[in-house]
Amino acid sequence: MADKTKTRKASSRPTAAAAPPTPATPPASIIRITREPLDSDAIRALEQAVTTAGAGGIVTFAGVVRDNARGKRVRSLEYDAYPEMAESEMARIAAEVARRWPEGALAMAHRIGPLAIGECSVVVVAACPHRAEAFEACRYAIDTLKASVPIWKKEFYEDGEEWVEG
Amino acid sequence: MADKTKTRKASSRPTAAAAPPTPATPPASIIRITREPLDSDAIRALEQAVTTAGAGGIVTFAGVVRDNARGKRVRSLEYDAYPEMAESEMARIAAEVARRWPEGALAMAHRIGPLAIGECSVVVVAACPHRAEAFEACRYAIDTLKASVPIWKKEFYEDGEEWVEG
Amino acid sequence: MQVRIRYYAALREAAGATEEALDLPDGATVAQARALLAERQPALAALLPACAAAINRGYAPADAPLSEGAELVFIPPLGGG
Amino acid sequence: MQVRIRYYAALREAAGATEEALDLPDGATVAQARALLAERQPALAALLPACAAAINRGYAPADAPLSEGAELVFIPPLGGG
Repeated sequence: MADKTKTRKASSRPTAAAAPPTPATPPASIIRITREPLDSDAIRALEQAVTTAGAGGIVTFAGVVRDNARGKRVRSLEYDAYPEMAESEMARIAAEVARRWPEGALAMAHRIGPLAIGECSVVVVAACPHRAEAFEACRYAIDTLKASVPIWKKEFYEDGEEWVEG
Repeated sequence: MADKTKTRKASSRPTAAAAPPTPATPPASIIRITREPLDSDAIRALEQAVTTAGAGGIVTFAGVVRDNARGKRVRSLEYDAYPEMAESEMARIAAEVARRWPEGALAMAHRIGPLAIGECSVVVVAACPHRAEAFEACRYAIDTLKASVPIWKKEFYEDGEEWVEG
Repeated sequence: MQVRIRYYAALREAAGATEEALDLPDGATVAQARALLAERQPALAALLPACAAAINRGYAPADAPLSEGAELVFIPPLGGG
Repeated sequence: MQVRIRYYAALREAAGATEEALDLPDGATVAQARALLAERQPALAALLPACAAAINRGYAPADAPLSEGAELVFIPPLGGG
């Protein structure tokens, strides 16, 4: 934006080349509670949706279903959500990210329903001009999501099942 | 691993189902200096290569060529590297990550040669059992890469070019 | 007055229902609703103390008053992520 | 003794070469090699003070001694990432 104020000479350059840098206005945040798989294509689509020409650092967190927890072998998971409130809490997180990192853009998606080992349960993407902000915004968003968004996890074991915290 | 010591009853369960959780041994680190694009497929391949069944958090940092820097409009970039030393410095980073986060796995790739705006110059993926470690390992690796790996960047502007730091 | 209670996760399984209507005295608080539910549904009594509460999709403290038609949800310990 | 100097980035462009052989007295240090190069190649003189140095692909301090056949690289300020 800095050279927007410079005097621009008449020139034969194409208009696009003489334009100032892309404005820093990021795209709107993306928030999603979904029963569809968060597979490679879905993650890539979220990343592309928040990436502008001014984004120099993109940090993606993917939470993946592990085959063990607290020493138990986990066979599969099920996530449940209070969807209307989950989305409003995620919107609150996105608003705080927009306030703290105004040049950043954020995407958050959480899958619900049954999940197999190795599948992705949650994705957070933060795209910012610089990497420090992208790391901080991504970390803030996933930490806050875990602390405040009404989503629950049931683990299925060899010999039982349990709703677990964390 | 905790239930490895439990007495195991004779059972008709298939062997695979009765096995203990996947060992935490992560795959070897991946280190790459390349002239090929670090596109979606390349990034996904790096992520998959470091993801084991025990990995619960995967953090990916992608550095993307911005259209502006220090108030100047950037048209394109060129990266140069001292490749043998760059790879040995990256191996040093990977060894330190393995020491500090022994259950983690790391992939680092840096592209060299000419790059266009919006293309990815560097990718770091850290896969760990828990998210805090994955964030920390990824951040450590990219910060240290920028501080110690002999790679250089030339920016091309409307009206000139310059090797720039950072 | 009547509020709508929706159940999720462990509470849904314990209640054997996804929602119910609960009659309460005018001006009853979250704490009063919680106590009444625990008394009427012993299956919930063990779970409710660990739960937070939300009124109309926002977290609410124990002393928050309910109003006619409010949506009240008890929130078991979270497991998202 | 002779060392092999390789040039990268701004140094490569200033030197107009990717590498050269440099004759030095036995036991010469990185600092001595740097001073000799700056004297012989004025185009490098302005760049070398900001450079780190590497011997055989590892960072080396200014007083590190060189040996016959060593690979010496001056490292301009980094730009990776």
